[in-house]
Amino acid sequence: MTADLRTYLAHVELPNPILTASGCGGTGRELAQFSDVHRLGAFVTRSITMAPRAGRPTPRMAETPSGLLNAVGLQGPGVEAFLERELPWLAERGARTVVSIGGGTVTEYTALARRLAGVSGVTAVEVNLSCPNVEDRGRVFARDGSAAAEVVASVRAATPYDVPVIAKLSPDVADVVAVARACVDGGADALAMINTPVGMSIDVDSMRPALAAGTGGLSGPAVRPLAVRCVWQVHAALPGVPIVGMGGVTTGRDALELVLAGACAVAVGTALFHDPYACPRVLRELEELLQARGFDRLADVVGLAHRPAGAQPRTRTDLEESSL
Amino acid sequence: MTADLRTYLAHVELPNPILTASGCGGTGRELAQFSDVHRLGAFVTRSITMAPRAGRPTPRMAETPSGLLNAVGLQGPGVEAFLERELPWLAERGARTVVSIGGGTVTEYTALARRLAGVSGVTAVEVNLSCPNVEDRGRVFARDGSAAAEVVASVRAATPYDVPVIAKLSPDVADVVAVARACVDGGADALAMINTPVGMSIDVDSMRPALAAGTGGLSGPAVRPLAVRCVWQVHAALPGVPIVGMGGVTTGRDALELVLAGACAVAVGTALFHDPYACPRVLRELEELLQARGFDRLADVVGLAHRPAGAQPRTRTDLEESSL
Amino acid sequence: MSREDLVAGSPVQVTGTVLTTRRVDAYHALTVVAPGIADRFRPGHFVTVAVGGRNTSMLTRRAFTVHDVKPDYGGTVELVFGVRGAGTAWLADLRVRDTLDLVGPLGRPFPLPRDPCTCVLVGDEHGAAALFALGDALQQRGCRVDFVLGAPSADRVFGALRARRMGETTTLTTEDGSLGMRGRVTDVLPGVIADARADVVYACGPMETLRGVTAVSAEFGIPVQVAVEERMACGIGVCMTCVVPVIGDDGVTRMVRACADGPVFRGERVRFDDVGTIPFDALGAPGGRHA
Amino acid sequence: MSREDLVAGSPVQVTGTVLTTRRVDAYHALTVVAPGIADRFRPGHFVTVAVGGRNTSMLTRRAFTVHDVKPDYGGTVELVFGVRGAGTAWLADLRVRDTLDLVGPLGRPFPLPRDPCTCVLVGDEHGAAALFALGDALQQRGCRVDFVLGAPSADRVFGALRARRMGETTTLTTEDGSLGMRGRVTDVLPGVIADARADVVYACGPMETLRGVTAVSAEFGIPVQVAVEERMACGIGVCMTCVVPVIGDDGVTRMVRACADGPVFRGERVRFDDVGTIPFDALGAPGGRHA
Ligand SMILES: Cc1cc2nc3c(=O)[nH]c(=O)nc-3n(C[C@H](O)[C@H](O)[C@H](O)COP(=O)(O)OP(=O)(O)OC[C@H]3O[C@@H](n4cnc5c(N)ncnc54)[C@H](O)[C@@H]3O)c2cc1C
Ligand SMILES: Cc1cc2nc3c(=O)[nH]c(=O)nc-3n(C[C@H](O)[C@H](O)[C@H](O)COP(=O)(O)OP(=O)(O)OC[C@H]3O[C@@H](n4cnc5c(N)ncnc54)[C@H](O)[C@@H]3O)c2cc1C
Ligand SMILES: Cc1cc2nc3c(=O)[nH]c(=O)nc-3n(C[C@H](O)[C@H](O)[C@H](O)COP(=O)(O)O)c2cc1C
Ligand SMILES: Cc1cc2nc3c(=O)[nH]c(=O)nc-3n(C[C@H](O)[C@H](O)[C@H](O)COP(=O)(O)O)c2cc1C
Ligand code: FES
Ligand code: FES
Repeated sequence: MTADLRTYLAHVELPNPILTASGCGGTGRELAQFSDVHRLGAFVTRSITMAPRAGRPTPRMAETPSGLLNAVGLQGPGVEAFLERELPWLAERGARTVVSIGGGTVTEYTALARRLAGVSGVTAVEVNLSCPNVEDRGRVFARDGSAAAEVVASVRAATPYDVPVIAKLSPDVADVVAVARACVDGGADALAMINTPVGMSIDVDSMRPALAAGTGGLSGPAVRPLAVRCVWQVHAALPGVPIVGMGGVTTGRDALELVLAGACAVAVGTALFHDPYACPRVLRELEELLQARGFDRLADVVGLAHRPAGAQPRTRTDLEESSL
Repeated sequence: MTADLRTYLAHVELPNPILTASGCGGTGRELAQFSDVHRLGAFVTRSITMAPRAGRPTPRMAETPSGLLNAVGLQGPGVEAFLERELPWLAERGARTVVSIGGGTVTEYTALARRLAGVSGVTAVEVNLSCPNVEDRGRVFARDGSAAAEVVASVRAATPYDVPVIAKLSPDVADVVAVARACVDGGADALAMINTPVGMSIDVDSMRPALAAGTGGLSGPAVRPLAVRCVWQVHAALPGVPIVGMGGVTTGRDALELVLAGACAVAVGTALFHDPYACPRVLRELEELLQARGFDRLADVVGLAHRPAGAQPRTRTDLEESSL
Repeated sequence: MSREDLVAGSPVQVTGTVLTTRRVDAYHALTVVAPGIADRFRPGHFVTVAVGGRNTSMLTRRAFTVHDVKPDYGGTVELVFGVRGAGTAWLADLRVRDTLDLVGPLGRPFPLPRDPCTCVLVGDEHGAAALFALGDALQQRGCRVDFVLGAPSADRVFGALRARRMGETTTLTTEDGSLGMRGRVTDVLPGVIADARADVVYACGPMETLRGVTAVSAEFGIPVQVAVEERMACGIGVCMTCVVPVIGDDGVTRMVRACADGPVFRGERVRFDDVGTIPFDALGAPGGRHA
Repeated sequence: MSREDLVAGSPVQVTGTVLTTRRVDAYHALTVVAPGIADRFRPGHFVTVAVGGRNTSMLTRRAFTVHDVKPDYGGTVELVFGVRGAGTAWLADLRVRDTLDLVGPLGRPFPLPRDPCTCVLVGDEHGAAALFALGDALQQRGCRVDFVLGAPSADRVFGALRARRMGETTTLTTEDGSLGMRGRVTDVLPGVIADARADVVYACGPMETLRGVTAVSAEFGIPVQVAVEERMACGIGVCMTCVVPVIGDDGVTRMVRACADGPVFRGERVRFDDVGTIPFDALGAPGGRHA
C-alpha cells in the first residue's frame, strides 16, 4: 500500500506535499545533481526581483545552536535572466515551479506579477512579504497587515486566475493571525509560513557582529517551535486556507508535526544544506509515518492535532467524506 | 588582576552582572544547595502574582532542538506567602532580590507594586509584561506599547523612587524598539529582554500538542539569536538605558555576546536546569574572557560591538572616562 | 552557605567515568563512578544525566532512578533504562571509559518503617529498578520483603532473578503471559498482600499502575508509598514543570514538584485521577480557593 | 535525471568509516573510506562533512580540501585540518571505525596545463593540503613542480617533507622564523618564480595570502590559480552565502559562489581588495549597473 500524498494549493494539485523552501534550492540544477526536481511536490525559487541584485557582503552566514543565520540579501540575476535561463530548465524537467517574488514597493511586486503572468511553467506565485518597504522607512511588509494585504491584492490582480497566489508570512509580529487574515482578505489563495525571524550573532573574538549585515534571518530546527505555533494558530483561525508550513524541517517527523498543526504542504530549507537528499528522504519518512499510523491519505492528517482533547483520531470511514 | 565586574541597574550597584532569569531559580533555596545566592549579581524571583496560582496542567515542558518549551503558567503561592516565606530567606542570606511581578490587569500590577513598596530586601521590581491582559481579550501586554507603558507607569508610580523598575519585554512583536521606548517613556529605569517567544510542539505519536496548554514559551540557546538582536536594536536606539540581557545563555561566551550587544547585566535561565552551577560558572568564564581581551572593567565592553566597523576597540585610556 | 542548607542528601554534580555497560533483556545498565552521589544515596533517590555530549541539541537532563550503589572506586551508581527516545538512545551507545555528567542524589527517598514489618514491593517495567536497594534497606531493618514485578512482556520484567533471591515471595506478571501470571501487577497484588499479611506497600511504575496499587492498598487499609514519574526539565526543584496534585496534611490540594517534594509520596495523597489537570479545588486553581 | 546532469564530477553523499587518524604537528589527518568520492576526485576538489553526530546542535557541514585519495577499500579520502572551533574539535576526537558523513567531491578542480611547464605551488597553513595531489597530477603531465609552504610557526607548516620529496625545490617560511625563512610565502615567492622561471602559480591559503600571491604573479606576468575559502552554509551551490567578487570573461564583476563556481579561480579575476564588500560596480550592486 502506498499512501495518497496528493495535496492542493487552492485548485492546483501537487503529487506530494514536499517543497523546497525559497532561497534554499538554488536554481534547481544544483539539487538535480542529487535527485530529480520533478519528484518534488514543487520547486520553489529563491525570491526573484525585477533587477539583478548582488545581495549583501560576506560573511553572510553564521551558525547558531540548531540554527543558521543568513543575510544573503536576495542575490539573484533579476526576473529577465530568471525567465530566460532558469524557469525553462525547470519546465523542461517537468518540475512544478512556485516562483517567489520580492520587491521594495507595491509597484515592484505588481510589475513582477505582470511579468510572470501567462509565462508557462509558473505553477504558483509566492509573495515574499519579508522585504523592507522602501516607502515606509524600510518597515517589512509582513509586519503590517495592511501593507501585506496591499501587496497581495495587487499581485492577485495581476496574476491569471488559475495561478494561485501564496502569501509568505513572517513570525516577527505580535499577531500572525491578523496578518494572515489580512492577506487572505487581500486575495491570497494560500499562505506560507514561516519566513526567518530576525536574529543576530556576535563574534566574541572579533567583538563584532558575525554577519556583515549585522542582523540576519534565523532558520533551522531552532525555529521549528515558532513555525508549528504559527501554522497552528493560522489553521485554527482560517481552517479553509491551504498552508505551506516550513521552519526547521529535517525529518519526516518534523514534516508530520507541521501537517498535524495544519499545513497541507511542507517546505524544506536549511536541511538541504546539510543533506542534499533531504526532500525525497523527508517525503519517504512522512509516508512511512502515515502508514504506520494507519492513514492512507495525507489529507486526513492535515490539522489533526486540533481535534478536541480525548477525541479519537477520525476513523477511516469519516475520512472518506472529508476533503482538504 | 581581577576585573571590575560591577554593574548598575539605574543607580543600584550590583557586584557582578550575572542574574538568575525569572522563573528559573525557584525560591533560591534550591540553587543554594549548589552555590551561594548572595554571590549572584542578583536573584530574580519567578513572577509573583497577587493570589496563589496553581498554574497550568502537565505536561508543562517539551524539549525542542537546542530549546525548551514551557507552560508553567506562573504557578506560585501569591504575594503574601512570598513575602512571608521566600523574600526573608533571600534577605537573610544577603541576596539582592529583584522581584518579578505578573498580573492580568493594570490594577493587579499596581497592587503588587504597592504591596512590595517599602518592603526591605526588594532590590528592584521587574515587570513581566508577557502576561495576558484580561481586559483586552487576553492580548499580552508586551505586544502593545501603550498597554505595556501603562503598566510600567503605574508600577513606577507605586514603587519607591530608590527601587528601579525593570520592564521585561517579549520578542513576539513587530518592533521591539517601539515597545522598549514606550516602556522607558512610561518610567522604566531599565529593560530586561527577552522573555520567551510563543512556540509549540506536537507529539507525532499521540498526534496531539506536547504541552497540555498547547503553546508554551521557547527558551534556551535556540532563541539566543533573537535575544542578541533585541538587545542590539534596543541598545542602539536607547543607549542610555540599562539592559538585562537573557535568552539562551549557557556560557561566558554567550554572556559576553549579550554584553557586546549592549546588555549591562545578563540573566541565566534554562541553563540552570542543565547545570545548577551555571551562574557562578558563567561569571567566571565571562571574567576570564574579559581579561583575555585586555579589559579590566565590564563597563568598558557593554555595547562594544556597536562601534563603527574598522574602529579599534577603545583603548584603556578613553575607557577611563567612559561610564555606563 | 549556612549549615542548615547542607542537608545530608544535598546533591552534587559529578562527571563520572562509565565503568561497565550491560544489557539486561530490554534494558541497559550503566555503572558510573560517582563517589559524591553514592555516598549520599538513599533508596528512592534519582539522578539526572546530561545527554548528547558537547554541542548536543538536547538541553534537558534525563532522570533515572539509582538502581544500585557500590563502594568500588570510591563509589559507583548503577542506572537501568529502556531506550525511549534520542536521550536514552545516546546513553545506550555509551562505552566503558566514556564520561557521564550526573547530578544527584535527587528527590526524597522512601521512608523506612521504624519497626520490622512485612513489605510488598511492586515494580512495573523499569520501576522495578528502584526496589532492590529499598529491599536491602528494609531487610537490614528486619523487614520481610515480597516482590511483585510486571511488564507487558517477559523481556521487560526487570530484576526477576534478584527478586527471587531477596524476596520471601516473588510474583511476576506479564500482559502477554510470556512470564508469570497473565495480567498486571494490580491483578495479583491483593493475593500477595493477603498471603503475606503485608503491613505496607511500596510501588514504582507508570501513574496508572500507581493509581491501581494505591486503590488496592486502600482496600486493605495499609499504607502505600509510591514513586511517581512526571516530565522534568530540571530535577532540582526550580522549574515547576513536574507537578502533581497532592493533598497536604492540611487537606489542601497543591500542585507539588515530583522532583523535589517527591518522587515518593503517600499513595492516598496523590490525586491520580486528576494528574494532568489542575483540580478545581487545588490551591490557586483558576476560580478555585485562594489561601 | 537526464544524462547531461550526470557530469563526471557530480557529487555523492557517503557515510564512510574512519580508517586512520593521525596527528601531523598542529594538524589532524583523517582517512575515511568513501569510494564514490575517491573515484570522482580531481585535485582542488573539497568535501563537506557533518559534525557533532546525531542530535548535534551544529547544522552546517564543514568544508575540507581532499588531501589525498587512495584506492584501498574501494577508495579512501584523506582530510587534514586544524582545530578551530567546535566542529573541528569534534572531528579531532573521532576514532578509528567511527563513521563520518561526507558529501563530495565538490567545487571546480584546478585546471591543468596542456603541455609540460614549470609550476610553483604555494600553500599557506592548511592550504598546503591541497597541493600534493595537484603536484602529482602536474608531474604526471611532465611538469616541473616547486613548492613554497608557509605558516606562522614551524608546527603549522604542513607537508614540508613530502614537498621536499616531490618538488624540484621547496622553500619554507614561518613568521616566527622557527622553520625556513622568517616571513611569509609572498616574501620568498618572487625569488622562487625567478629561479624556476615558472610558467604558472597555484596557491591555497587565506585570502590575504592569495591576494599577495596574485600580485606577485601579475608582476611576473604569469597566470595564477587560487583556491579561495569563504564561509559556506551548503557547499553545493544552493545557499549563496559563500560569494566572492569575481570579474567574468565579459569584464563584469559578479558575486560568484566559492563552492560551486570555485573554489579555484584565476587569481587576477578575484577582486581581493573587495572581498567582504559588494563592489559598487558589481552586477546588481545597490545603485550599481543592472544588466
Ligand atoms: C524520577 C524519575 C526516575 C526515572 N527512572 C527511570 C529509570 O530508572 N529507568 C528508565 O528507563 N526510565 C526512568 N525514567 C524515565 C526517563 O527519565 C525517560 O525515559 C527519559 O527521560 C526519556 O528520555 P529520551 O530522550 O529517551 O526520550 P524523549 O521522549 O525523547 O525525551 C524528551 C523529553 O521528555 C522527557 N521525558 C520523556 N519521558 C519521560 C518520563 N517518563 N519521565 C520524565 N521525563 C520524561 C525527557 O527528559 C526529555 O526532556 C525516570 C523518570 C523520572 C522522572
Ligand atoms: C573549500 C574549503 C576548504 C577548506 N579546507 C580546509 C582544510 O583542508 N583544512 C582545514 O583545516 N580547514 C579547511 N577549511 C576551513 C574549515 O572549513 C574550517 O576550519 C571549519 O569549517 C571550522 O569549523 P569549526 O566548527 O571548527 O569552527 P567554527 O568557527 O566554530 O565554525 C562555525 C561556522 O563557520 C564556518 N567556518 C568557520 N571557518 C571557516 C572557514 N575558514 N571556511 C569556511 N567556513 C568556515 C563553519 O563551517 C561553521 O559553519 C576549508 C574551508 C573551505 C571553504
Ligand atoms: C540562505 C537562505 C536564503 C533564503 N532566501 C529566501 C528567499 O529568497 N525568499 C524567501 O521567501 N525566503 C527565503 N529564505 C527563508 C526560507 O525559505 C524559509 O522560510 C526559512 O529558512 C525557514 O525554513 P528552514 O528552517 O527549513 O530553512 C531563505 C532561507 C535561507 C536559510
Ligand atoms: C520554566 C520557565 C519559567 C519561567 N517563568 C518566568 C516567569 O515567571 N516570569 C518571567 O518573566 N519569565 C519567566 N521565564 C522566562 C525566563 O525568565 C527567560 O526570560 C527566558 O527563559 C529566556 O532565558 P533562557 O533562555 O536563559 O531561559 C521562564 C522561563 C522558563 C524556562
Ligand atoms: S523538574 Fe524542575 S521543579 Fe521538578
Ligand atoms: S556554500 Fe552555499 S552556495 Fe556556496
